[in-house]
Amino acid sequence: MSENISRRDFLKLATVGAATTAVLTGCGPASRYIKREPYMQMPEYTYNGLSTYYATTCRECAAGCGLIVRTMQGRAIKVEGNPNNPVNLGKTCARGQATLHGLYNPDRITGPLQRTTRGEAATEGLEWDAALQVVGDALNNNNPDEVAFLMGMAPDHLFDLVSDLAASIGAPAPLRYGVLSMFEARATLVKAAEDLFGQATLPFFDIGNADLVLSFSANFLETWLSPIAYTRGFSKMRRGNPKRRGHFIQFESRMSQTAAKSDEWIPIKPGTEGLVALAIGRLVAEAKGGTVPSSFENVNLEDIASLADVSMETLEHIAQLVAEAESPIMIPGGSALGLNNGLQTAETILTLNAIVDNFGKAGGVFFSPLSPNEDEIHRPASSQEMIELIEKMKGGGVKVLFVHGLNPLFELPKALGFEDALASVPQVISFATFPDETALQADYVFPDHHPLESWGYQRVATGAEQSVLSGAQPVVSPNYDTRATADVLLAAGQLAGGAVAQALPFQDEIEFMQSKFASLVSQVDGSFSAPEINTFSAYFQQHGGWWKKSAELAAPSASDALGKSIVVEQAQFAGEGEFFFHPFMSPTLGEAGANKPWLQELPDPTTTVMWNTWVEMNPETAHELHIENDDVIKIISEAGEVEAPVYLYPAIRPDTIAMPFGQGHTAYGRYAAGRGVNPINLLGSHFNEAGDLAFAGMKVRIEKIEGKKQLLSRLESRIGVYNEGLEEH
Amino acid sequence: MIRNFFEWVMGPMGRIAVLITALSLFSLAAFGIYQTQVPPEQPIQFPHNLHVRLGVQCLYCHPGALRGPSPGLPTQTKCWGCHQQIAKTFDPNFPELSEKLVGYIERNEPIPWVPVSQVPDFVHFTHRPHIAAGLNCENCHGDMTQVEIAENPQVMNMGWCLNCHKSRAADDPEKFTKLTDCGTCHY
Amino acid sequence: MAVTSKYFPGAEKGHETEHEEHDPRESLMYDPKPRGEMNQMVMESMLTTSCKFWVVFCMLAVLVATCFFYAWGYMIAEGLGVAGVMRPSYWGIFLVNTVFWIGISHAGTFISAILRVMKAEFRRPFTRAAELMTTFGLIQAGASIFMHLGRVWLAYWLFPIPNERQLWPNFHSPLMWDLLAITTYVLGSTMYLFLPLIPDLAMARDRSTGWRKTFFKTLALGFRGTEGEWRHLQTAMNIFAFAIIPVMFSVHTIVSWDFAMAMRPGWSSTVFGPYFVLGALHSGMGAVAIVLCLMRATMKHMDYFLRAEHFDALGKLMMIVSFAYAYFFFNDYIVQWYGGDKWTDALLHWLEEGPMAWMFYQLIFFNIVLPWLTLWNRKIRQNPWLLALIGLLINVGMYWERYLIVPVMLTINRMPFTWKLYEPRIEIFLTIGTFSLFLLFYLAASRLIPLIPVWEVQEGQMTHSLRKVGKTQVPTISEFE
Amino acid sequence: MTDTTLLALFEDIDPAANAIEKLHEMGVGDSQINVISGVPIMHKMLGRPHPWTNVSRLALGGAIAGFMFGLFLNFGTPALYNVPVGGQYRFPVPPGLIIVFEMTMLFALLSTFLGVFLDSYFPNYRPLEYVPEISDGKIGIFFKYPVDEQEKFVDAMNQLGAESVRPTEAQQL
Amino acid sequence: MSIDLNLVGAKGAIAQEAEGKWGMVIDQDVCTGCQACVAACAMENNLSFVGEEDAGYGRTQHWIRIERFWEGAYPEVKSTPFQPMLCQQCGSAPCEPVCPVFASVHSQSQDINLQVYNRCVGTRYCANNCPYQVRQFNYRDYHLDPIHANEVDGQLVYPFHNQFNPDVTVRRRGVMEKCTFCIQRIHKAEDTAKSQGREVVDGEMVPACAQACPSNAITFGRLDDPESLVSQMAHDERGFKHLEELNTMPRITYLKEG
Repeated sequence: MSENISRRDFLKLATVGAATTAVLTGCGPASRYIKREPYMQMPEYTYNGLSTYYATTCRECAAGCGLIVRTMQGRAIKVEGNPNNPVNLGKTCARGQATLHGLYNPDRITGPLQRTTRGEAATEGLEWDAALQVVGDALNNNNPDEVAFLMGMAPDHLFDLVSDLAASIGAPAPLRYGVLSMFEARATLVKAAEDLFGQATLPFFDIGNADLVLSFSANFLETWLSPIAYTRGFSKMRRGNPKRRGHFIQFESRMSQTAAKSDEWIPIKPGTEGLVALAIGRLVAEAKGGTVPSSFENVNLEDIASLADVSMETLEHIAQLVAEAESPIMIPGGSALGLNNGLQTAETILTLNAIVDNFGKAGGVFFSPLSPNEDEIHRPASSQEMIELIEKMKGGGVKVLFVHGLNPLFELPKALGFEDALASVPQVISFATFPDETALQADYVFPDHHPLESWGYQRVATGAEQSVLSGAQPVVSPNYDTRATADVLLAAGQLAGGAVAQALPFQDEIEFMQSKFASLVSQVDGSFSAPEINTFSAYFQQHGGWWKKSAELAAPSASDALGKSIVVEQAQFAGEGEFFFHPFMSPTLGEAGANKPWLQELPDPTTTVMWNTWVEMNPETAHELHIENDDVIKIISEAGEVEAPVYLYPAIRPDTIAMPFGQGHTAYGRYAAGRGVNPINLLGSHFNEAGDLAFAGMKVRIEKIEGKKQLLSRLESRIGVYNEGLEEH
Repeated sequence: MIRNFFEWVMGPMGRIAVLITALSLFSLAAFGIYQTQVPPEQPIQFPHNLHVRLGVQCLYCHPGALRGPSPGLPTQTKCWGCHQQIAKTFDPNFPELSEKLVGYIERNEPIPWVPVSQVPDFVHFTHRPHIAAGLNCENCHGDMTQVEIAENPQVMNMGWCLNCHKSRAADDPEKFTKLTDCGTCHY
Repeated sequence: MAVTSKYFPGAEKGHETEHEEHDPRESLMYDPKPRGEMNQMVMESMLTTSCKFWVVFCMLAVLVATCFFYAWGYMIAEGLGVAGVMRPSYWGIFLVNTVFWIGISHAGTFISAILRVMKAEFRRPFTRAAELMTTFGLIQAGASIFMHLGRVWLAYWLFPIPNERQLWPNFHSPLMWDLLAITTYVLGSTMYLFLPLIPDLAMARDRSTGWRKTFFKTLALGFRGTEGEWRHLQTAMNIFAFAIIPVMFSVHTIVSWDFAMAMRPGWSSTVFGPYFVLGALHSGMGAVAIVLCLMRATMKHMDYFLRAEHFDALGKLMMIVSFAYAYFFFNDYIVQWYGGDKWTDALLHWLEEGPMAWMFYQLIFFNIVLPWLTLWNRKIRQNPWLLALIGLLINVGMYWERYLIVPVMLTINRMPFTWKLYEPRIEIFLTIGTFSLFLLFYLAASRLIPLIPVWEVQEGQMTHSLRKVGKTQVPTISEFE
Repeated sequence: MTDTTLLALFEDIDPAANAIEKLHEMGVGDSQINVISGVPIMHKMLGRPHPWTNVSRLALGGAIAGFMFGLFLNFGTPALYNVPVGGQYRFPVPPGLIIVFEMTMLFALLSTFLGVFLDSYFPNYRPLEYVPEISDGKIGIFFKYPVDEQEKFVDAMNQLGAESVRPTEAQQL
Repeated sequence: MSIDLNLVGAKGAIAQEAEGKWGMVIDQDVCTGCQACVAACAMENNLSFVGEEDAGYGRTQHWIRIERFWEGAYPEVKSTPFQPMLCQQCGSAPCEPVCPVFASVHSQSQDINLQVYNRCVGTRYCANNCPYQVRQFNYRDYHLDPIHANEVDGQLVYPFHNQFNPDVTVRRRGVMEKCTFCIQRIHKAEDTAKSQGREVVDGEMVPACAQACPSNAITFGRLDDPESLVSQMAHDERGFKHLEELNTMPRITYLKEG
């Protein structure tokens, strides 16, 4: 304990870093410009000119990958994957790599702020003591029922703390939400599992050992659930077995990055995934010669083929592949579930797995193991549950709202009316690290540390074969006058006194964390065990978490699934207009990457566009409408309209247009603000049975804005790849 | 008039005048360049010779040289570790100690030392291999028993490095390639 | 003699027959004036300046200050980002200008060296004008190279100077050969400009007062015209005339190698050397035509020295060069075209149908079609303004040619993913800057040194005479040397 | 007996040639005579000895020096510090030809230019015997003569059609 | 009798002599084009980002870029396998001989090509001559652009500078740069190995891109050690090298799809 704290104090920034001098002395010796200021006291584990490595957890998304951060003289230099962490086994994605651009982002909030008028940048600073007082009062002086906590997707120690806090004062449990969970329709997946297997859980798809993968618009190579883990699986599926190369088929109306890796891309009509699954199911069952499950028996193949806009041959061909495959697997996900028939679709596809009977077999479907010290799955809130909160706020049922790790004004569709709801909340307290849209509307901003400056643990929802509790620790001392939200709440709780003080008798978050994994200390089947709690938490930080030694994957039973009867209607699409609207999560930016310049400069894998939002449109369609590249068009849905430049994308259905999510911030720092548009504002409030937003269920119409062009920055050549240089002449 | 001037310049006096102006300009430039090269005053007049004579090893204060690239400067705790035991430290007759050092310690400020021997950032110099190769500190940094304030005995430019590298690897062609390879220092 | 006679109207009976009674006195050599008078004319032409001259001069000075010095300084401070270079066109207009100006410079040497060696008499009045173009052109070329450098303040690393780093330049690099060749050429042609200038400076010294006197006196170095001085001078001039010709050819060949040595579609072509040399002469001749026309129009007494015969001869030269140029152009093109390498095909496709195709076709028209259509006609050849116009268009064509070779060809490489077309940015101003500087130099020179080598003209006139043969007077040349 | 210099100016080459012949007869040696003119005149025309020049030799010397320097640059410098570059030789011959050629030419030209300066004592701003008419194409003959025979020489020159005959002494040009 | 090809000047002979020291194998079958390598490279090597306009104009500083093309037309359209393109560390590199100041040279001890930033004067000939177009030029002092700075009591502070990797030179405007196979890591590994009196073992050190790659598409190691994973994969029947016909002897082998 003490050593933890002391280290935290020790990590001091050398005032003039070697790097800065490097810039200064760009040419020739310039010793006169340089001062070298030694440490007052050399921190332990630190040597001059040698790096120190700290294990922690990546919090760019909720997957919970383990990181090892290389630091030097108190500065974080480079992020690397933690080879021991079962989730990512030493690998990182681009967003993880760019974490440092968040840590050293010039737009960070440097201290607690009070805002006189919401929405205005003008603020006045205040001391942390005053801040604690504000939080304490907020907890005390309000009717517990009128206090609401809104948090990010990650199931981390802060969530546990807030849950306990809420429970102690009798406030409603905190809501976790993230636009990512909406785009991957997590609630739907869990619900489907619950309906079919009688157990609410996230299925785990063992792609690695499969030899045939049918993905129904699950973009598991991009952002879906646990991208690193599934990418590893994909790699294993393709090359892991020297004897055979796994075959991969993707059903999606637009060729996503994942689909681009598929051997066969079947651009079926949006909303017909479930039907296609039914058809395939029947064909497969017949081919296998067993009994055809009731739900699949009387399916009209021709109708489905015509509805889904695929040829019978294709269906039969795929069915044959499935029937012959040793270990085929079908994955539901993404836009297929983000429809009003999403739940049915999910269930159908899961049942399809039952038909090929791969439950519990290598290359089949399993239950994701629960994280240690977790009794049941805490999935993030579905959009519908958000609506309930919003309604409550609108009705004045919320007097004080705490927001942490979430930017609802950006991540929720305007149609859900969060903005108005927020306006009717008397006191909004944000713990944002960056000046995002929500922080701009908050009365108080009490900035949390950047993840790389803070302690914590995070439960891993899915991705690893064993149950994992990923650990986080500060790799550098805080750059600014920020404070860990957990500490703030604990201290405020003590100030508030009463129930809170008793429920949370901890002097800081580390004590709290230790109380949370007390149960693991002496467990023998873990990656390590320790005689007592302090040693345990030291190991915990050192290894970057605690996980079970061996895989423990429970298997659902096929019979339950096949027993269920499924009806799949055709999906309903909201709004009139000739185009299906297909919003998708930008693979490189993600939901919160827009303020990290290097993520902005990473070309989108499929279009190679940088620094902007684009609209993907099939060249033929565009040609008919006399639209060319970089023409700005207006996309109008029942919920709203946005303007964005067109990218003629050869691999998208002619009746579909697609837009990436990630840009379109109005605040959130110099690199994000005023860049691109936010497609989510085109979505109306329509939900599926599981309560997920039917984000893929919109129909839109477009208007060309005459004479308005906006040149998209592409990495790819317009001449070498598309011959545009020549077309023009 | 121009013409007269022209003839004057051509004359002996003129030539002398031209010579003088040229010289003065040149020396001015030289002085300017020199000015950019001299480091400013050190925050504390640290007497290396005294410390060395008292038997303090170089590596006691600059241990990094053994391990990696930079030898490092002693932390204040290290200075204080000895000096708080020494009466002289608090003797007003030694302002360097009693005022400056004590002052920094009390204000808990880092001492802004001015580096003496230093290579530009595009040269990636590492002490460890040089010491491993059997070089002593004084081979490059001069004999510290002779100097009050540390100073750089030679211009540390590429030629200087290269001469040593070449001479030490003259007999072994493989080593020679390695030691004269651009990529050994520049990347 | 044979070559000379082609350019020399008097010596060829053919001319007499093809157009009746062409009076030999039309030609400068048979229309002698006393030396004193010629001196007077030259001095006047140098000393009389209208206010128009000063207006133009000041405008150019302003242009140079802003577009050359300021723009360049800004670029050095900001980095080449303010220019248009990018992947894949890492080279831009700067090298276009370099090649262009070196090309211009070739005409001077060609006229004053080759024609001197060939004893082509019509060269005499305008050798110096041409030589000035060489020197000034090369100055612009050098400036353009340095503009092109990313870190121009370190340009001295390019020169073989012993240094503390114990490093020498890399003599494998075509750029290094280029540097040496251009240095040689600059120094050589400047000295070659100065040597024949000395006697004229002495002449000017004897005829001027005040600061000009000082100026000329300094430059004339105390030349009197003793037998010894003349002898040394003439020996030197002969050596120069012979030595500078191979240097001139080497320079532009090596410039072409900068491109030909690179392994890029369209560039690595063995015919580039002669092709570039001819291109250089082509633009150079055009430039000479422009300069002579302007001199004749703006300066006093020039109509005596610069006559129809000279433009006529120049026109013929231009036409011949244009033939040769066309030959090499086609030669280069068809080899590339026939080869059928996929990258080269893409490149030609890009040139002929890409956004810069207009340049490609203009180049063909201005450099080949236009001269062939017009220059066969004596009337056009003898009309200074028309000839100057053709020369101008040829230069436009040649500039396009270089533009196509450098940034436009660079667009196409073996990595189609990177193909992108280059857009000039600050280069445009810097180009204007170099042109202005060139003109500025020329204007200054026209007022500071005698543009007509009087003594050479007189020497020529002394060697030419009309001899009575039977009923007619036959122009005759007597060999002096 | 002290000598002084007399200058005879001539309009044309032939009388000048005759005058020189006459001077020879009158016992004035070639060394005593100096001809200056506004255009180069062949020594033969005036029956003068062939004037000596070192320019060509200097040029040759320069060429050799340049050749050596070229060799050094191309084959010497890599020996001083070998920096390997991909697929190239340490001592490349074909590029060497280029380097050597350029250096040879450069040095040859420089030394030629220098030669002119050395041979004719340029720059030379000392007072010299000169008349501005020379640059008008006139031909001037300086010759030294016994001071007591002045009028004899003057008459002779005038008979041969000299424009003017006058004693000169050096002046600022 | 045999003739020494090097003497008679067959360049191939020189290039053939060595397979190379360090090498890389990129499996396009599993590369998902996720850009992790690009980001990792940028973070490791102090690459500067250039902003929207310059990025669109072909001035991105990516040392490694991922290429993909399109085949056919909808619905049979297919994107070609993602193809990471980085410096191929040619054995006989076209970029090297053309540099007039020896800024682009071949490292004999590591057998890769180096770009010596501080020697570079910016003629950009190397970049023109690089058939793979993988050299990047510093058009501006991107990392010193004031828009990345905050003004703290009167002077500009660049928070991003804290992240600079001190093992890699920060390039100023006007110099060329390119992938170095993370030579700083190679040196570090060799230094540690030497200090422990042993050779660098296979996989002890990998460049940032290979380290990050989530699908393990990038393999790095010693080509001159036949036992090493990389030299075995390099002889896979799916293997090919880019623009081999130019005889540049690239050190990177690509494994094609299927």
